Amino acid sequence: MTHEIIIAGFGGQGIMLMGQLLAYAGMLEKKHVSWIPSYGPEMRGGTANCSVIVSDQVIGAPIVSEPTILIAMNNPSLFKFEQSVQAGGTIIVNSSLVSRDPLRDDVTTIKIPANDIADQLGIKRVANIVTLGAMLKKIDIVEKDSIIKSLNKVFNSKPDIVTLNTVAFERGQLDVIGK
Amino acid sequence: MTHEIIIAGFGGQGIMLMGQLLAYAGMLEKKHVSWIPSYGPEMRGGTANCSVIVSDQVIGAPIVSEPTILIAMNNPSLFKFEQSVQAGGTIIVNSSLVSRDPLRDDVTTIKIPANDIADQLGIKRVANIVTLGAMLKKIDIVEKDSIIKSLNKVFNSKPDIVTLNTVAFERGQLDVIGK
Amino acid sequence: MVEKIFTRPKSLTDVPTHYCPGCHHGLVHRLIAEIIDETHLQATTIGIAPVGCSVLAYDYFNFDMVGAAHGRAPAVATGVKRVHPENLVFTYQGDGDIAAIGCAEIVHAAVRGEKISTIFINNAIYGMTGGQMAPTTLISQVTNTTPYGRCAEGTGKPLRLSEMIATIDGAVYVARVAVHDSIHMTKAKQCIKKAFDIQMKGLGFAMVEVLSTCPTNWGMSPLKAVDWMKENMFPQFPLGVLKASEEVLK
Amino acid sequence: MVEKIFTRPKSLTDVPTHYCPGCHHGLVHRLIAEIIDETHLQATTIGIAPVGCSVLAYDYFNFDMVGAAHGRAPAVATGVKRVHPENLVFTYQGDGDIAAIGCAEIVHAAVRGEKISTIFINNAIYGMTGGQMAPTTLISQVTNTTPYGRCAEGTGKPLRLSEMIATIDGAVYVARVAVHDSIHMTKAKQCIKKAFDIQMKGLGFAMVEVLSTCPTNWGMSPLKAVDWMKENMFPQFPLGVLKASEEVLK
Amino acid sequence: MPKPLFNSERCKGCALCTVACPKKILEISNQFNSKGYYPANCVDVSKCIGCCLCAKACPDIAIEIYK
Amino acid sequence: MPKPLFNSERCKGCALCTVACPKKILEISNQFNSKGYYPANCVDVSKCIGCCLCAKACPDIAIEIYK
Amino acid sequence: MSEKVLMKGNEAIGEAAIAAGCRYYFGYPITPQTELAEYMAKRMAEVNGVFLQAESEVAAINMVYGAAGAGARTMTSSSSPGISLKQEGISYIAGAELPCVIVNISRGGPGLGSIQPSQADYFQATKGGGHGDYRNIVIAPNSVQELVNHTIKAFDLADKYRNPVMVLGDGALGQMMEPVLLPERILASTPKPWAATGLRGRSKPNIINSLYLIPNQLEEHNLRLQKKYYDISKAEVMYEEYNTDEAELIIVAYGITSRIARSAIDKARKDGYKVGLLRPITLWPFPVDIFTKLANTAKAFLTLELSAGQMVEDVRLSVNGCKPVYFYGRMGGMIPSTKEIYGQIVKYYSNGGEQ
Amino acid sequence: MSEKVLMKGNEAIGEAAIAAGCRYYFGYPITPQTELAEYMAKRMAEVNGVFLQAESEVAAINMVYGAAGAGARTMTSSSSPGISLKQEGISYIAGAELPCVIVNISRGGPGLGSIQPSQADYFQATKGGGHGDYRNIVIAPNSVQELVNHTIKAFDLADKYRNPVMVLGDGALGQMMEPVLLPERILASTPKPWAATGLRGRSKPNIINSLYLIPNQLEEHNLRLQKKYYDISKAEVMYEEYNTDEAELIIVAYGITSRIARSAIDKARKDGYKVGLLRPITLWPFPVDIFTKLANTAKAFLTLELSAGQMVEDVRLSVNGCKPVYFYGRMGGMIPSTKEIYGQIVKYYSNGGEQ
Ligand SMILES: Cc1ncc(C[n+]2csc(CCOP(=O)(O)OP(=O)(O)O)c2C)c(N)n1
Ligand SMILES: Cc1ncc(C[n+]2csc(CCOP(=O)(O)OP(=O)(O)O)c2C)c(N)n1
Ligand code: SF4
Ligand code: SF4
Ligand code: SF4
Ligand code: SF4
Ligand code: SF4
Ligand code: SF4
Ligand SMILES: [Mg+2]
Ligand SMILES: [Mg+2]
Repeated sequence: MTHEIIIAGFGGQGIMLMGQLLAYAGMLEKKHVSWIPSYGPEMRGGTANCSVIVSDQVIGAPIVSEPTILIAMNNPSLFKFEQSVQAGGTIIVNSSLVSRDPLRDDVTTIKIPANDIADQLGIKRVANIVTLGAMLKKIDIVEKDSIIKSLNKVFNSKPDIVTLNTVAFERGQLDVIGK
Repeated sequence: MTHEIIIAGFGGQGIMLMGQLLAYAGMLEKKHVSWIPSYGPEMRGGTANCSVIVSDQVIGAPIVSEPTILIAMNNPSLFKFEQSVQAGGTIIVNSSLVSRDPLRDDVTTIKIPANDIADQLGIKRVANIVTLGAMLKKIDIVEKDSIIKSLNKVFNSKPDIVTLNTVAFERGQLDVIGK
Repeated sequence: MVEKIFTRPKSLTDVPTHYCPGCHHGLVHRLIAEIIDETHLQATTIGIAPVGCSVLAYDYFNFDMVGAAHGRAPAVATGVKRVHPENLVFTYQGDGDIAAIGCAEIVHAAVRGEKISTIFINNAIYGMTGGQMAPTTLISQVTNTTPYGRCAEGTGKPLRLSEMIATIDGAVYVARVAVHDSIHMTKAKQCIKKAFDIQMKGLGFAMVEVLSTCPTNWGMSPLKAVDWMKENMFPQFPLGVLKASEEVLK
Repeated sequence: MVEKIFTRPKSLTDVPTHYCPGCHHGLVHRLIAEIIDETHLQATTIGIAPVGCSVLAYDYFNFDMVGAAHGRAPAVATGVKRVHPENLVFTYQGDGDIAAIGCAEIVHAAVRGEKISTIFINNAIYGMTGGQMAPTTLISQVTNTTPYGRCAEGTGKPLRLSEMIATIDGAVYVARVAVHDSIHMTKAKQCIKKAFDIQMKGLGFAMVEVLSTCPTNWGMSPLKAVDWMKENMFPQFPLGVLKASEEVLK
Repeated sequence: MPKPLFNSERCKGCALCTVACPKKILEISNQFNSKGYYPANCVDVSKCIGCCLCAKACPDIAIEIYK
Repeated sequence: MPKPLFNSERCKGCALCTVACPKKILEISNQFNSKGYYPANCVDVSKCIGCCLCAKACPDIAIEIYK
Repeated sequence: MSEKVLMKGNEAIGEAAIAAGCRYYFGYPITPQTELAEYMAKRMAEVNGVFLQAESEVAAINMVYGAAGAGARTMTSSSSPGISLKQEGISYIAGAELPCVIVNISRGGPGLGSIQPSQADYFQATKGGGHGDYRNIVIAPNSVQELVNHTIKAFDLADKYRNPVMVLGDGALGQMMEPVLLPERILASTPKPWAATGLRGRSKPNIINSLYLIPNQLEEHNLRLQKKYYDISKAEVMYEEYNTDEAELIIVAYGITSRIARSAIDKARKDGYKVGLLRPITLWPFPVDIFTKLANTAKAFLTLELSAGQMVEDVRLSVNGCKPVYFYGRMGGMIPSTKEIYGQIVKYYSNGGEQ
Repeated sequence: MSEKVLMKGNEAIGEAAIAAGCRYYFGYPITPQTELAEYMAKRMAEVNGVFLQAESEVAAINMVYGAAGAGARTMTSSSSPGISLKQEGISYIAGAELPCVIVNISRGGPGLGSIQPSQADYFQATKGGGHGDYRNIVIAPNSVQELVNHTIKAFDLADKYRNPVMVLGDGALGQMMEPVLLPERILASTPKPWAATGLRGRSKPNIINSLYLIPNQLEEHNLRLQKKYYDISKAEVMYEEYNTDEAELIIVAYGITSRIARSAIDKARKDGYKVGLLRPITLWPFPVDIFTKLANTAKAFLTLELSAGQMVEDVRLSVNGCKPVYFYGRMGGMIPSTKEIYGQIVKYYSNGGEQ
């Protein structure tokens, strides 16, 4: 199985971190993984996206142009990448910020009001982890455990932050809508 | 017939001019000619030399390494180039400054006390033209007329200087020793 | 009757810029464009864009533009100006572009008294490449290549390029300005106008340094960035006309 | 008893140089070698030769030498010095090398306060390549690339590099000297010694400019060349210590 | 009546105009535009004196002033 | 008795020593050396005061001074 | 560290260099290699090394020249336009026979081009972008792990042959993260008796230099260099074969492109196409011999590059007319998809073995 | 002027450039091309042109970029190390499609090398010493007269294709004097509506630039460039054949070396050896087709260069394995004598047609 994922949103939404956590978790599960940011001119002007591949096969190019999964954290991201998703793929939509449903009828849509949940949790920054939780509830890419381990790695085992993110992850898994 | 000539001496002896006059004269006679200075590190430290080829055939490389004719205007020049002269070739020696005869017995030697003659003429600078006269008396490379024409070109038809050099040239033809 | 009393100058194209929110590049672009409008030079101006965040300046200025290699704008401007001596030719360069890689080119444009004008945007950092040390980066300032803060030992103290250029005879006018409020902006506009005027009169080389913010790479809000600039950059880079030679004062 | 009271310093090899008669390069070589002998630094010195008439300096100095690309001696010296911070590392550069092509490298060695010393031979011309204009060439001076005499219009006025470098914080000591007579030579030696001393104390970047003759390309005898230098170069390039920062004076 | 006209699609929400306005009538809205920026707007046009300071402070020429 | 020793093969005849000598006892000879230069020499060693000014003026270290 | 970590290519190069004993880094920011400089800025301070942001790429390469001449393991890195600026310096380093590592994380050209991945600096890297007859050893890794391994190897080869070694990557390799096993700390201790260190008791000065004014001396020097290059070409060739046994069509690709080729080949093999991959790892010395060998069994070669066709010349030279050599390239930062390459394979077969 | 004059190669280039309407020269002294700069310093003042001694080669090439972008006929010149420094600029010029002429009077390398003649910058000139996929048109004259004719041609080609054109000579050609017929004054009047001149009534700004941030735009730009290069390769190839009919052995040589080859061939023909000369005049585009043709009739090729073997790769690519290609080279400023080349011919025959 090969998951080719594009994660896209504003700068500051923690897009890169989402991708890295996924890749890290995949690595912990001895899967083949790659992550690559878009480092193009889009950087300025506030948008950011990255490609993640998690696969049981050796990975070719790390840059994903036709994703099996798109995580759209805001409107422009959905508009930009929606058409490139493979038929039969999945679009995860941060419904707090994305104002309309995907137009494609050959893909599965998953919705999560990530910012609203994050606001409820009192930490705006964790909308990304909420979304990750939501996605992993619905799509079997990596185990929750691996994500928690990755959180520990990335946040250098700072228990507070890890706990917080774990909670966010779990809320995402709980509140996800779709499929 | 192809004359491959190296002219060598101190900087300031008018070595380059000698070569250019020869080439110019050859050109006026519709011969194939080339001139090239040595522009190596020898420049500093006072020595100078150039290669001239006058030929009735198209010229290959302009740089002469085995001359048919060597004009040695001073000791170091003779020492440096003597051995490279082709068997049967000619060495023209400025006997005012060169302290010994060439050691080669397979070449013709021509001597001219060019500086002494120039001193007698009262213009030290014309030792080069004296030598040119001497050589052309003995070796048929270009006509005297062509040299005079070349002098006119080079000295931009300044009659005084041309006359002076013409006199020097003729004295060289007169006083040459050898062959 | 409804009358527009403030709008986009003709010498700017009507496209959104790629600059980050609050970046001063946009302000300086506008000032230049206003001056060119006011002096009716749009048809005779050739701007030289650098490599830096303002690399796309040729998309924003509404007159002929030449994109130079990183640091080489003064050389490119020289080539352009020699061909079109009657035109207004200016370079627009960041601090990395002008003070690091392009140091020889700006010095020698000044030495030759090249009749060009240089607008030098000093934001104490490499913006375009994501925030590395510039020659103008302040002591203790954290950048991606001075992760522990710039330390004089090893990297030296910030270069005051304008003061250095002012020692060169061919540089007839050197000024340092800022654009963070309307008073400073007025002064900045005067100085840039002066620089252009000097060029059109054929008096020599003129340079105006504009202290600017890079909120993104400084890691602060645009408003905080203005404060940081005032607090930290102004002492190191004093504002004012650093040099105006006699011909210029006449 | 016969005693040698003046002879070749150990830090010079016993070979004839390729320099033209009366060229000051030889004099400066000797001064440097004498200082290195006197301070017992022969075993710890690494010299950087430029491209210019002194390109073969590595044949003449009797210690480790690195030949740099044209203009890049300060960068090369930086690489060497960072690897061997305890060594004496100096660059020896002509005016074309340092002030034209190598302008950015010398400025930034100064900006970094690189702990190297630079001996800068200003003979107002490109010697090695046969006499072209240098940034230091005087107004009206005829060279092969200013056949009608250097004209400020188009080529600018001579660059006073030392004055320019002196504006940089990291340059703690900048002096201009000459070696045409014994008094000036003594002063020159003091200054170069000072520069080396500053380096060994780790105080920063120091540069000594030596006004020199190039009889060959100036087209005059060595003696005339000295007069020409005094008459024409001294006014444009005043001798003296241009900068000595506080640390240095202590 | 002077008034500022905001092009909220061009506005990047930098807030430089809000401090430049002597009348302090400009604020950052909490609705983001299509690029994700929270644009500035005028909360009390009637107080505007047409001084143009907001427009001059705007790096993106997102404000025009009408009189 | 101080005296200058000339290495005439190293001398390039620049004459800088001749003006440096306070005793004016150095002159350029009219015999050139193997490189074509006319080397300097001392015409009256007895007047030499061993001041070394000639040697210091020589770019080619063609002079050594003995005492 | 025997555990894999997830690391960016650019940073992995830095860590590998440090492991290889490099303590002197001189560079200048440029996308897409800047993270390497930034990583070094952080890490060199931790290992008591020198990170120096030069005023330009020209200065950086000459600092490397100085540090290498002084006997240190040293490196610089940049991307295409910056590497062009280093060409004089590289020629000097080759001429003076100084060991150093130069990393090119290349991007689209010509000119300012773009910051996206490209393989259009092949000629510059392998044929000498600088003047004169010289050769860089050029290594082209195709994964973050290989960036690590080959960076270390690069330092060893540099010292072994006193020669510049270029690690040629592209924006994708530099920017991507992959799991990587970092090596234990390696201590470099190649003695360098030729280095400029100060005499320190030695009687003969060491001179670092590339000037030979006398033609026959410069010719001798060049012959010595050529002899060295010959030795390297015999001893240091690296390549990888994948499914080449009995392959009819051999795809030739290096670096990032070789990964896409491999995926396409997997797919094609499943569909019954006899396709294999020959991946040059050293671009210079080029693995000529394996081409000669494979030219016996294969029917054709298809070279795949992110360029208008550069390595393909070396492929043609190696195959020497024995078999047809085809080319497929993308430019400007466009990266072909697996499907696209698969399409090229199918095209070859559907044209009856011709493109 | 219909009378021949004796002129130095370097100066002849300058006079030709002025005849071609070039009024903007930017350069920096370096042996053995300095006379060209010096000549321009004198002559440009006389023709109201601009001679500017830049602070460096880097500055010079960027001034050329500016002047060319502003619509002028412009040029620079240098020798090997200086040409290396220009590589970034050349790539920019190619990317922005600006017409200009670059003269390389090359010398021995690598590094500082020497100031003697060399042909070791062939790779740099023809394959792109700079980054990215681009091509210079490269013309290699072999006499002072050709320096004149081809310098003029270079300006025309540059304008015709909006492309940099390199005139590749060597120290010998630059320094030597030969009789030459100078052309009448030619007025260049190619309209350049794309140039940055100031709007002057035009409504759309002209932009000179090589940045294409969007990959497919940069790819399109590159495809456009490649199309242009293809057109040039079809239309602008120049070469000279000498005694190639029925030649068994074809010597391939360009520039100064071709003259020596010709002399050696004359001698060899007298002695009954069937030897001919194929002289590429454009090194890029390389005269591939004539090789294909001659490969039918000739038995072998012998490439002769003042290098370790650079053009020989293009010869091999052109001959594509049909016939053996041998190589003989000298380096470091050593120039083979006629006798030496004759010796190589005899060697070929005495080995029974093998080297
Ligand atoms: C030869 C070369 N080196 C490096 C770069 C990468 N680069 C692009 S912009 C830049 C620095 C920009 O900083 P600055 O000039 O201060 O402009 P800013 O972005 O801050 O306005 C660098 C290093 C390049 N494009 N070309
Ligand atoms: C890159 C490069 N450009 C140009 C040259 C040619 N060149 C050699 S020395 C020199 C100038 C020397 O002048 P200067 O530095 O003043 O030293 P001087 O000979 O006067 O002592 C030049 C231009 C070169 N070797 N390399
Ligand atoms: S990175 Fe800095 S300089 Fe560049 S656009 Fe953003 S704020 Fe402006
Ligand atoms: S050319 Fe000038 S600087 Fe060079 S050695 Fe001769 S006199 Fe000295
Ligand atoms: S014009 Fe003046 S008063 Fe009106 S909104 Fe703008 S700044 Fe405020
Ligand atoms: S200054 Fe301009 S961009 Fe910034 S908030 Fe105000 S209107 Fe928006
Ligand atoms: S030592 Fe003094 S007195 Fe004696 S020769 Fe030399 S300069 Fe003259
Ligand atoms: S100074 Fe030296 S080289 Fe000059 S003339 Fe005197 S001894 Fe000879
Ligand atoms: Mg900046
Ligand atoms: Mg000089």
